[in-house]
Amino acid sequence: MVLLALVVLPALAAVGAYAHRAPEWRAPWLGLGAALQLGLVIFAWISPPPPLFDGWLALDALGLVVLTTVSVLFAVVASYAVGYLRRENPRGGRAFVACLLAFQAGASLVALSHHFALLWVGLEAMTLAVAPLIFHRHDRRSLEAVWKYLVISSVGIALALLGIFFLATAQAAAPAGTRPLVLEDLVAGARQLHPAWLRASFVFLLIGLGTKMGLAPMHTWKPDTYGEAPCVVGGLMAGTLTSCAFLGLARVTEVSAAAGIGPFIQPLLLGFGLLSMAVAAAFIIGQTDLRRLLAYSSVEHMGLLVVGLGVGGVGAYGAVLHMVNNALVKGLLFLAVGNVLLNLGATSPARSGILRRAPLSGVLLLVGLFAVTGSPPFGPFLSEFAIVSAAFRGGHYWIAGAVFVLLAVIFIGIGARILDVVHGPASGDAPAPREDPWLVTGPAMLALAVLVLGVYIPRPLFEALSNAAGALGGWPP
Amino acid sequence: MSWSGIAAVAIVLFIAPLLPGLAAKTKARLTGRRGAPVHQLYWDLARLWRKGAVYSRTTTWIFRFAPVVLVLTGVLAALFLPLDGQRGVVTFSGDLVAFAYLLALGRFFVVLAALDTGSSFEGMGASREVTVAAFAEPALFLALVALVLATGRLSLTGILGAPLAHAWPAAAPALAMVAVSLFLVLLAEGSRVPVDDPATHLELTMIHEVMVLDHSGPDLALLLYGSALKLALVGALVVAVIAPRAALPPLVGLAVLVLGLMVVAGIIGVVESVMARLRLDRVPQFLTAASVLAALGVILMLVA
Amino acid sequence: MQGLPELLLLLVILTCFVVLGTTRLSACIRAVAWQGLLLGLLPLALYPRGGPHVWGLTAGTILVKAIVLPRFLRWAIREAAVRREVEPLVGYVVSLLFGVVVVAAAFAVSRTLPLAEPAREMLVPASLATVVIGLFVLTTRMKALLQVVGYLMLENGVYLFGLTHVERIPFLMEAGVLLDVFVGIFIMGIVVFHINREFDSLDSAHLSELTD
Amino acid sequence: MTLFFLGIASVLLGGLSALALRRQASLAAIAFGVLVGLGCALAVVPAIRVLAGGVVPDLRLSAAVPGGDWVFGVDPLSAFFLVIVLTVGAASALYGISYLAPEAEHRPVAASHLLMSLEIASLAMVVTARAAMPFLIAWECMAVLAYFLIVFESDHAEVRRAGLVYLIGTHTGTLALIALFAFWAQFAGNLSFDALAAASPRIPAEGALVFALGVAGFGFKAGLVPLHFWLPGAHGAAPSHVSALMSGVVIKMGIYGLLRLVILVGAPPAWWGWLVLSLGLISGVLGVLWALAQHDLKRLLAYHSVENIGIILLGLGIGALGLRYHAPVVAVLGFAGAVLHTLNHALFKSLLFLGAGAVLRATGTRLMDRLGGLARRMPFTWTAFLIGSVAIVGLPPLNGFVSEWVVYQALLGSAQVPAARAAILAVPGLALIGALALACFAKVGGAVFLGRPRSPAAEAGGEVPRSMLGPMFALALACAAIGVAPMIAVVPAIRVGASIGGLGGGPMRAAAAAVGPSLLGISLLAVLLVVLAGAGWWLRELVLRRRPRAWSDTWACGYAFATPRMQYTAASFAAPLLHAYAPAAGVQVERTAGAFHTHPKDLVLDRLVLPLWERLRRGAFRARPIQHGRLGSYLLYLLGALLLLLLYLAVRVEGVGP
Repeated sequence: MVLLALVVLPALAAVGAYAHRAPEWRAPWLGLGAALQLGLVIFAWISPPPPLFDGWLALDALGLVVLTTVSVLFAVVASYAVGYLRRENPRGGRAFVACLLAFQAGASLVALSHHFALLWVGLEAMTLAVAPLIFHRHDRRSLEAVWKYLVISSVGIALALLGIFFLATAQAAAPAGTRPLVLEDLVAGARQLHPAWLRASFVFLLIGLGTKMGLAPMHTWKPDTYGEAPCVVGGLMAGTLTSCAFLGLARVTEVSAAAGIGPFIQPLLLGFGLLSMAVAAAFIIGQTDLRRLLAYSSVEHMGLLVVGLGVGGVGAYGAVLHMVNNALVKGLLFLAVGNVLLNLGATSPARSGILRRAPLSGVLLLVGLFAVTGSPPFGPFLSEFAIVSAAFRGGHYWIAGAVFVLLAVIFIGIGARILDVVHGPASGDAPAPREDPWLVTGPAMLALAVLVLGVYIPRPLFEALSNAAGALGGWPP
Repeated sequence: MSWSGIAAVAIVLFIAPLLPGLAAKTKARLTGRRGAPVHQLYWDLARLWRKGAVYSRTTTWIFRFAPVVLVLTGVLAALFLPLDGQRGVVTFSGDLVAFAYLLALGRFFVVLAALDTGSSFEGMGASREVTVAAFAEPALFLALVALVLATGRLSLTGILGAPLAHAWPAAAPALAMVAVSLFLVLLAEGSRVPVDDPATHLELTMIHEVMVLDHSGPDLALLLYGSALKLALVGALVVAVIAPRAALPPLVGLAVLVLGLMVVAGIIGVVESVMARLRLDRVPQFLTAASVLAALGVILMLVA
Repeated sequence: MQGLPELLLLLVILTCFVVLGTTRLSACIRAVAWQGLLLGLLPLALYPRGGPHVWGLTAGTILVKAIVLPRFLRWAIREAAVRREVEPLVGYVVSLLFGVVVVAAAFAVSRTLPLAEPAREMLVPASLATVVIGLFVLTTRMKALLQVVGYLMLENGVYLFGLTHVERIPFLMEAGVLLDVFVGIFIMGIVVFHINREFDSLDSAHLSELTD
Repeated sequence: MTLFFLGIASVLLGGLSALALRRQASLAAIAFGVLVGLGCALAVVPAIRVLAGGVVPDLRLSAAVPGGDWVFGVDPLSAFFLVIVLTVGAASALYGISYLAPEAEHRPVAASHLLMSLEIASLAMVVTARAAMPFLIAWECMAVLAYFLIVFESDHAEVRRAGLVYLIGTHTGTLALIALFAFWAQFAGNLSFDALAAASPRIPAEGALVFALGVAGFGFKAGLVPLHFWLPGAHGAAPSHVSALMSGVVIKMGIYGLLRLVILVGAPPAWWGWLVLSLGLISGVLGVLWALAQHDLKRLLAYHSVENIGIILLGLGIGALGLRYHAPVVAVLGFAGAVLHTLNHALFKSLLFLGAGAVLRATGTRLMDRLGGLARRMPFTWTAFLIGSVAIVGLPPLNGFVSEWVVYQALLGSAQVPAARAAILAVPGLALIGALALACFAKVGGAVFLGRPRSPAAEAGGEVPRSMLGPMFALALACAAIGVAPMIAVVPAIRVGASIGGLGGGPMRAAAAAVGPSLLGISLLAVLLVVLAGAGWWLRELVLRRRPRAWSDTWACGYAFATPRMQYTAASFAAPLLHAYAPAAGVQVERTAGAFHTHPKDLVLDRLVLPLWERLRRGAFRARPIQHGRLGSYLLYLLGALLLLLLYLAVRVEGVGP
């Protein structure tokens, strides 16, 4: 029942938030949804819930990791949104809060569903729930952004659906009694899957889910969307949506690894990964718009994830861990940038000197900078280290070399911009306002989490990661 | 520490002022003049020593301290050379570095003293001095390295002692080149033609003389003596390379040294009478040539 | 050419060509509506004795794809005070030729992808062709509304392929997919409506402000 | 080890108290000074014990993240560098108190003090870490904290730029190190140094890749040419006590890393020894040459750091060669020379930077052509600075001579090693470096302290407070002590050198015996110099007491000596040498009717790195049209990717059957 509750409660909260017209009730609804879900997740850690609906809903290690990440991120975003709704109340905020909760419900569904079609439904639900959030300003730019987002990601998700049908077709020869499109049976009967159909389905799922993750060249919607959406939404998309899409890709990889078509998928993963990192690097250099910068950084990290899947071994462990770190860091960065925009005005062209006007947000931004560029002692360092050492171990010296070069270039690009924002000449001589605790606490929590994950990985988490890696055909370091 | 060694040091310290006089005399004779008496410098030093001193208001203690340091470093450097042909008064493995760096210490303070006056002329001289030194130093060390390779010793006493005598027949050409380059270094260190012209009277063309423009009285005396001593020491080095005297008894060795120094001074005189001073921006080429000679010697040793 | 399903599939492909070839928006919408109707009939043709599951599927499909969505789209352009021509990036003739090539390629590719039950073998090429032609319309037509139409065709293609698994994928699933598609198109329509209001045209060429 | 961590804790506490008590400045200063000083004093104890031949047990924390336990330990190498870190760190921190005090109202001084203590702590962690993870963490903390220390005056654009260049350089280096360990990990069970060392024989090509990456990664930190390009700007822009720490200690971590690498992997391949040797020679000569070209006092000192890193690398290279060619004494002397010069350079270079800071405080300018005549106004600063200058030029009777002499010994010793004889060619190079350094510091002393003031600012300059002179003279005293009694430093250095080569007590004793008498000689020489100089001075005074002494203007060859502007400028002083070495000197000469100017250009940064980056940028901007905003083509990319993959599918479909 826990599993069902995980999906249904946020959905109900969404309905409640939409039905309840009183503005002062929005924050409570949001908080309620987030808190309930977080509580359920903790409960799920303590006592693993049994599968539901003949295995359609189940919670394995990978799902648990994703679920935990997204619900933590959502809790933080919710707390931030409270302060945010005070500052600029996006058109009453009723639809806003409702969509946030609906989005979260979709995310939980993706994390829990072991039935591919169900997973697809969840992803589509998330995709659609975000659209109004992007469009909340109702101006031309956000209109354009949401249009591109809708069309491109709908096309992607449609192709993913086709891929899922292919998967079902590949399963056609399976013995009677196997549940179609259910992960466990697919993995169990992987050797009987029709290789041609399996490959075809992998190709379509890679394109489709890649579009949602934002792998180059399907990433084009990302900068526009992140650039226009409010930072709360941006953080949620860069953290949750990408993680869920990655989860989908990881599921297919599970099946493919079990079916032994690794040699077929590895070049695809490595190619898309490196291409994404390269494109991201090219667009990060000289990027002035902070949110677009973060968008391209997200593209880069998606590429890194896929490279991790591609090199396999410890790389799989690294990829899963990096998914967690990336979600937290992206949330942190988007919220910190949100504070920058609130403090220095979203319109002023040359934003800088945040460290003088809003020291806490400035420090948070700095933490985000060094975390996102994979510097020790922050979490992403460990995961990137795992990925590159796996690349070396697998003999992909050139891959590793390329990754390092791109990381260096990307660091220059991001560092130059962010440091300029942090301690350039303070623009706007108006006395800095007190920093709203609602707007600082959440990101601070994320910063703390990222730091802790860099120096201490709790035992249960490590086991969960190891099992996830094992399912992906890899192993822990 | 042998008595002959100490005596040798004393003698060199004493005859040092003779060498510039000898050079000048030779030059005068060759150019058909009579020239100043050989012991002229002794008289000059004595007179200066008895004089008082005039100081620039710009100067500080450095200005007055430098002459002492110059002489002192010269004297201490003399202790390392095996002047009697046997062994230096003080000698240890690697003392050749100490020898060179002592001379450098003296130079450093003299240059600072020159800059202490704030005069553009002495600044100019200082600048030229360090430039010349920067080119002379590698040549000197290349020569020393060649000797180290030839003898396998690391102390001046060692590389100028018996092993050198044995090395000559084997590596005559290399050692000859080394000797020549050392002589060129001597011309530079002693600020002689063609690097510098002690006899000129135009400040713009001087190097060493213009540096000590502001010193007077005993200070000037110390400076003049110090530079003469430096000339003598490098000269002794040249003599020791050309004529290793480890086999000879100390007194004979000492005599050979004195004789050799005279000859060297004479040669300097000859050079000065046949050559003109180089343009200052040609000096680097000249000293680089010295380095190249020594380097060739080293390479010969290495391939041998 | 044996049996009803093949005939229906052929008609589906023809509707694709109509969309490629016609010059008027309303005609495109009508074509897509027809396509929806055909898609609705296909399950019945494929699984004559499929039971309530198949009936429900047919009903839902026809309701959503043949009636509601086309009406909705028509409403969108009736609101829009715009010229009703397609104004394609790629000319009609070329588009049609492309369609032919795609269909041929689809048949060729689907040979390498054998189905479990050969009776349905024409489903694969038909769906592939519809998908690719839908993508083509999406990329080459500048009118936002036509891009919606293209997306609808794409979805139809996917749905076609889904029909190979009617008995394996339970009804709930189908319903979910159908619902998602419906909501997706609906939101798109709303955005189109807004685009109209903002720019007084459905021309998505206006939407190219966000660049690097 | 507990004592060590106690000391570090006290240092950190000092930093925190500086931040906590920032309202009461004087109290904060006292708390910071006392706690940091005490902490350093405590933490240095175990290091001294180890250098005296004792043993300190390791501390091992059970693994919290993958990669094995976190181990901390103090072996001779760590101990030696620990001494450097703590002495120079304490001096810089204490100096910083009153150096930063005038800025208190408009800049975050307390934060800077906190950063300083954190920096000292992370430096100590770097040299004690015994596993890759804590090492990398401490390394990056050191690098990033240093960045924030540098950009203290972030309101100046050039400071921000210098900081950014530094950060880019150091992060690139860190990436190389991460690559190093990531590559190494595949051969080892875990990432503790013991495991890595055990795995080193399994590295292909006798660890070629590891050593290459090591030179790249640690080279960036050490600032060897051509990886030095971040260094002059950063050292120039930072507050002076930070420059002292950076130049004295932080860049030395690169040296530490290389030596640690030799310890872990064992005898490096021959090419590596030759590579390091030649890099040392290049860095030494070019560093001092470029220093000559500078007009900014602190940039000049920064380039001298490059030069001295070169000298250190000469020792390191000959040590590696000695190790490879089984000449233990040469190896020990080479490594000993390297670490000893590291210590000495840390002492006199931080002394010089603190002196430069004093000048900056007194006059407000770092441009040498605006200074002059400070010897009268700041006699104590001048004395300390002069001691530092003599030391850095490597002249007796100070410590610089001792370490350069040891390096000379190692290089000359290679004459006995047939395979490494060519290394002796580095000797004249080292001599050239020395001569150029002499020229450079004659220029500095002359332009800054001697002659007459060249600007009102220089006229106004007065002596700095005792609290700033104290650290300077402490460092000067250390320089003199090592110069007069070399054994106190050389013997531990030889112990360290032996430990680096993994050589036993035998070679260590042999090396000690080889240099023992010479050390006595050097010490005797130093004593004679000091005593006789004093005696000579006294004698001279005695003589002159009975002579008439007059004071007048400087003799100007008949002209009246008009203005200070007629003095020789630093630019003109260096001109002949730079002219002789053009184009390697990298100066743009500008002659006008009334003036002669030289504009220093960094051959690597200005001629290579920045143009390359500019090209990269332009290339990146050429890719911008991809994101031109039209939905149609975005979908086309998607379609293209799909078709490409389908093609791949078609190609790969046969082959693997069901």
